[in-house]
Amino acid sequence: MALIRVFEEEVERQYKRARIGGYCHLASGQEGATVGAVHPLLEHDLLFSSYRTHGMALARGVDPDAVMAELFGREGGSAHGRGGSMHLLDFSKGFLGGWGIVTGQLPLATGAALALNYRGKPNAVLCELGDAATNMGAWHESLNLAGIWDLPIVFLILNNQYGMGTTVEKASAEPELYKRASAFKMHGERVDGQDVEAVLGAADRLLRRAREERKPSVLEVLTYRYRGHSVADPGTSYRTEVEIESWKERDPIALYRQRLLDERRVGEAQIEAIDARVEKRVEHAVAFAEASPEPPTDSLPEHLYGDPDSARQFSRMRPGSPFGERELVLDGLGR
Amino acid sequence: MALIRVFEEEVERQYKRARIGGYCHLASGQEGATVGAVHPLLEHDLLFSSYRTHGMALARGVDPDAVMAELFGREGGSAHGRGGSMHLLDFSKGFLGGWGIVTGQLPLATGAALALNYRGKPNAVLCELGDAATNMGAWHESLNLAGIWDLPIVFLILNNQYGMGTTVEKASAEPELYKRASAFKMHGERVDGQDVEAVLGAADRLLRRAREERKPSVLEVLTYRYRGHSVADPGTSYRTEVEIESWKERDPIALYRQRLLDERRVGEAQIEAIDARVEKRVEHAVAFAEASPEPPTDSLPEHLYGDPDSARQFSRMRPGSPFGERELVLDGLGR
Amino acid sequence: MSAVAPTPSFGTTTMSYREAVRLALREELLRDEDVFLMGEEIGVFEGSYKVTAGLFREFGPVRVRETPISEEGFVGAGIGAAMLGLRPVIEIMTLNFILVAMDQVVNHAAKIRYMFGGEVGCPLVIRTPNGGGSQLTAQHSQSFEVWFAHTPGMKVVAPSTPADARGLLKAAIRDDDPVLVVENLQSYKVRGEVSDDPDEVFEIGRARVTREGHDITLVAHSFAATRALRVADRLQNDHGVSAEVIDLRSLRPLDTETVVRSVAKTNRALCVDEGWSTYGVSAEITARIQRACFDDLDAPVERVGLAEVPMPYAKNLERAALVNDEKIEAAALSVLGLGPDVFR
Amino acid sequence: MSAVAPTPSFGTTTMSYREAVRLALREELLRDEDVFLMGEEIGVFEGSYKVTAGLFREFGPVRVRETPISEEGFVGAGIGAAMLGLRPVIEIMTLNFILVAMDQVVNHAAKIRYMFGGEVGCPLVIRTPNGGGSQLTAQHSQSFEVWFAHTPGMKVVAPSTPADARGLLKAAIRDDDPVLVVENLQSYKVRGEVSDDPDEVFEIGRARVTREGHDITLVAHSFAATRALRVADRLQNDHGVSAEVIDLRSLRPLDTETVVRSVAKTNRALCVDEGWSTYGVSAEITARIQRACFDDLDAPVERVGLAEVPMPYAKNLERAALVNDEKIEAAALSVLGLGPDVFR
Ligand SMILES: Cc1ncc(C[n+]2csc(CCOP(=O)(O)OP(=O)(O)O)c2C)c(N)n1
Ligand SMILES: Cc1ncc(C[n+]2csc(CCOP(=O)(O)OP(=O)(O)O)c2C)c(N)n1
Ligand SMILES: [Mg+2]
Ligand SMILES: [Mg+2]
Repeated sequence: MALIRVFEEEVERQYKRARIGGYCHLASGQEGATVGAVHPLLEHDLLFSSYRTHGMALARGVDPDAVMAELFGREGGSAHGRGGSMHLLDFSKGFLGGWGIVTGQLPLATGAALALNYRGKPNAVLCELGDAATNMGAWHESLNLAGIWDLPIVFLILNNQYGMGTTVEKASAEPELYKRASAFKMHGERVDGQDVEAVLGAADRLLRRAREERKPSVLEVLTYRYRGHSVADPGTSYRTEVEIESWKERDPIALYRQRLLDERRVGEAQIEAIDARVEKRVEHAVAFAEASPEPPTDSLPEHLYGDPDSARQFSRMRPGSPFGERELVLDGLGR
Repeated sequence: MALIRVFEEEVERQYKRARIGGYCHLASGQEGATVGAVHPLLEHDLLFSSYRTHGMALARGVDPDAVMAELFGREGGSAHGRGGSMHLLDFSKGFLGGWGIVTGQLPLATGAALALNYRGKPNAVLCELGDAATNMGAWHESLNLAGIWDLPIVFLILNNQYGMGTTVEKASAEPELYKRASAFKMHGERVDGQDVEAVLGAADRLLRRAREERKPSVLEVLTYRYRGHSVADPGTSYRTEVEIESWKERDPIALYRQRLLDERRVGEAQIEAIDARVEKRVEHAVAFAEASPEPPTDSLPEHLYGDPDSARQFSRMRPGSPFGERELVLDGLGR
Repeated sequence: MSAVAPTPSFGTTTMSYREAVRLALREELLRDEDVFLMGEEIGVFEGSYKVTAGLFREFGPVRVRETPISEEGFVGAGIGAAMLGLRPVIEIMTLNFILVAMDQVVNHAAKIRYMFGGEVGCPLVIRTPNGGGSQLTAQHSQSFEVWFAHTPGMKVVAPSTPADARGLLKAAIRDDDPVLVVENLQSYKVRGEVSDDPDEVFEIGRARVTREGHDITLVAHSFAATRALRVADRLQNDHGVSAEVIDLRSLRPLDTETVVRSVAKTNRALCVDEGWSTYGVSAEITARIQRACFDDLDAPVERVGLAEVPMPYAKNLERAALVNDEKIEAAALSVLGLGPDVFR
Repeated sequence: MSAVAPTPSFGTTTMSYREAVRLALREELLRDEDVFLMGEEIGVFEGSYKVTAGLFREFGPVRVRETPISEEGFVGAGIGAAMLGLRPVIEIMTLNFILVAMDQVVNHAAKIRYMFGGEVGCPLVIRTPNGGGSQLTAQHSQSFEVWFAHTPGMKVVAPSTPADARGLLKAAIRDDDPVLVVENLQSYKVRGEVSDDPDEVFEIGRARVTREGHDITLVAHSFAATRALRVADRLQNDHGVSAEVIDLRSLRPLDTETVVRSVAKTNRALCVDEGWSTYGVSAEITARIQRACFDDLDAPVERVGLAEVPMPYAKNLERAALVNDEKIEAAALSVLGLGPDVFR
């Protein structure tokens, strides 16, 4: 959690220095929800997320260097600088993105769970989405498929109270979002996202259920983002300072630390050591990102197609082709 | 009900004689559901339906002549021969179609209900859909909008047990479809569609609620189609004769007649009179359709755009236009 | 509704494209009670790109209706409301998101009037920004308005100037048919003169010669038309080339007549498009020019478009992918035989 | 995978296009355990157009997965499964219904590999019938495959013969990228020879000269290529015109080379498309021909397409709207200067 918090604070600084561009969605305040939900994933489990994905990636163990380099748009980034903030991915870690269309990742995650069943794998999929995403049709279709096909998937709603500036109450006819699972005869429950251990317990239980009973479920986690929807949004026009402050009083990192100290599970010194390590780690990530080269400009056409025959398939397209299309028919196709 | 039954039997005959073409979806067996639901509509209420729409149109009072002529593809048809079996419409009767994309009519009906509210009209919308349609995303989005916006609409599920050849249990994670309303904190209920008076009572109640309390709801009507999904489907590969026969034993027309006779609400003679009238009416419709002219072939470009300026807007498009596009730039644009 | 020049009794005001769109919305909301706005975050949040700023406060939640994220649902709701005679103006946050509502637009809005034999219409407007240029990457940088221009039953306009942004949006709102209005993200900051006449409405389907010239015709729409004008100046200043620039303004209907008249004079044409060229807008323009100007052309019609890849994030890659003034200039010189053959 | 002619040791079997598609599916299901089919009513019901008849019985519900009506959901599920290395072959009942899944195809399938810098791929096939001709009306008669051909990251093939239906579908299934396969409804009953070699796979991106000629080139894809062949015979028999016919077979990649070679010889070209021409496939073909064959052309490239209206129901209106042999013939004669100018 500490790493995510410090990492994202650094991201905001770097964004202001214009070393990061595009849409950039911070999740400060949501660390308890994120870490609690992601932590119980096992090695071959799979994770999908929305565009608010830095914390998700880091919690899944994606290298902070690769994440920062991606945000910097560098070749060393997790998507080699092609994806940016919204499109992180680390296949080797079972982290399957970072997706920008609201609810677009749900059908994909459903398909990944189907693939696990198809291959007889004992694993499960965790698919994160926002509260507002539950109003999209793809939510309904994905949950229905997961239900009828007995797929090992947990749909994780990070309910941070707003979809951009719209409250859950205004957007969702059933604002207790976990109850929407009942439209699919599916189990749904809600947990306090500021309490990382509560989230962890619930996620672990539902992921086990997915792995062992091959049953899908919905886990709604109540949380809050301190910053605006993206770095472009001050986040103040649709909510009050009082509201923001009241959530900060239940900051998931502070709460957890206090509990650990109260219960004497760690001492101050250990926490300081963690903070120091985290600072270092983030500094290292920035240094790595700075040192990582930009993708070569002439690599523009690379990675478009992956089939080894693609270059040959496209080789006869050239005559009469327009300016701008020629990237397509260079030999840069595929990897 | 009798009119619909006899009308559709005639439609099937005419289809076999190739006077009707395209997709043609019969609803024999569903008359109780259809008439029961549509009957309580008031004059300025609105009705939307799927492609299985002959009965819906007739129940709403659309002229059988215009319906048959539409099926024949004649200028005297309700859509002047442009729409065919799936796309009946009579704006003057508040019958807003006849739509071919599964669930496509739901957002439209939701918008019509919104328009009623916008204009301060005291009326309501009835929107029919099939059981399988509840698995589409547009179902979810429409009900959610109706819920948060307090729209006067009743979503009428004609649950005839199958979407083409797929059972409700196989397609829907929650096969008790009316329960899906709970995902929107919406009232939902289920009624026996073979009992026309039961349907009528429920529909009347929910439509009143929509008109008076501006509250949406779901009415699921259990029914059955005797024929295949469309005239092209024998309807036997995915269900048994036994099943079909068991439903026929509870034929909505026969049941209602028996009840009327048992309760001495009508006599045999009256029923015979109705049957005779219905036969005549359908004969008349066929005669009308036969006599109605084909749309003039050179009317092909008409009705594409309705704005009075359209012809002028398109007038400069002509040079270099391809063969096949020229219909667009003839003066046939609009009405 | 054919006033093209401002009525003499009215002055003009300088404003941004964004302000011009807002002005059009406000004027039409005031003019016609049947007009209402609908979209995500267009109310309290004032719009993702702040186009609707102030309108929610002025007109309230019924005339400026905030929606959940459900494009399919509320685009369809707009169509249904339009069938009953209302005039919904829907904002899709960016064109990219219209893909989830594609069925409602193409299978419903565009088909309604014809499919029902003219018995009911659909006076709907969908306005939406498109384009790339801010590192928004693959899922947020597209310009596939050509797909709607391919669809009979739709009208598609793509204004490039503040005056057009207002005049064509107003025309779209008053039009009885479904109209898609695309507003390139890069156009929002473009400034220009806009008439103070609240009834200045431009005719849909009329291209404009935005610069006269005699050596080559540059044909473009939306932000590419802004670029083309800039490049024409450069061509004049640096190469003594006199380029005529045509801003299409409308893709369906398409004003081929104006394009053809120009090419018949200049004998050379270059089509510029912020989107992908292959199967794109410029393909159609090219096909029509080659046919109508077969005997006039001194060189093949050429095209410049977006590199045919999903938009990459890295700044240098995005810059390399986008159409820019240098590419257009090089292409124009190539068409004129005055520079290297960039088409090879 | 470049075998074009059947290997000598194998014979051929005459079958319908529909049977050839089924054969390809069956062979690939047998060959590769990662291949599975998914779609509405493809199991017990055996497919709305009976393409998958028998396969459910043979391969069972896991390899032949029946879905509810939820195109967005199961197309997306196919993409997700493909990201993990499976090879889903999705049937969309007709192309028209893909509009509800458009976001999954365009914003996801087509973008995945590039957007993630090549770290993950999407070996997905979507096969679907398109086209009109059976009075199915406006919402069920479309041919907008051009939209996918406009999308970098997609491949689009459109076979017209049984051999191609099998050989290109097999290629699509074995390809590591997302491929859309369009099968015109009218093609299903076309009969032809298909090789008995289970490994006959045709290369994607290779057009075929299906008839040699020297007076004019007819360029078409899918069922229009079948029509073009028929018309070429008529042109020969009734008018002594020798028409060369090119079946594009693939729209993205597009084999411009083969088209250009032909037009350089015949000096005249007519593009035929079952879909709407404006902003359609034929616009791109025309644009490329006019550029690559600028000095070869004796007449402008012309196009024949579907009347630009939503498909009407009435038989006479539908007939008038559709491309047919007579229209193609008239257009060809017009291009040749041998008949009235049908383009006016
Ligand atoms: C289909 C679609 N519509 C609109 C958007 C623009 N958009 C991006 S994020 C967002 C709000 C999402 O809210 P929520 O699901 O609650 O997630 P959060 O941002 O709060 O994490 C919107 C409207 C989009 N990306 N995709
Ligand atoms: C989006 C979409 N997908 C598929 C189809 C093809 N289709 C037409 S009707 C139908 C079955 C619908 O079943 P149901 O909703 O139960 O209605 P019923 O036909 O039983 O009245 C299907 C799959 C379609 N028209 N639209
Ligand atoms: Mg949220
Ligand atoms: Mg049904």
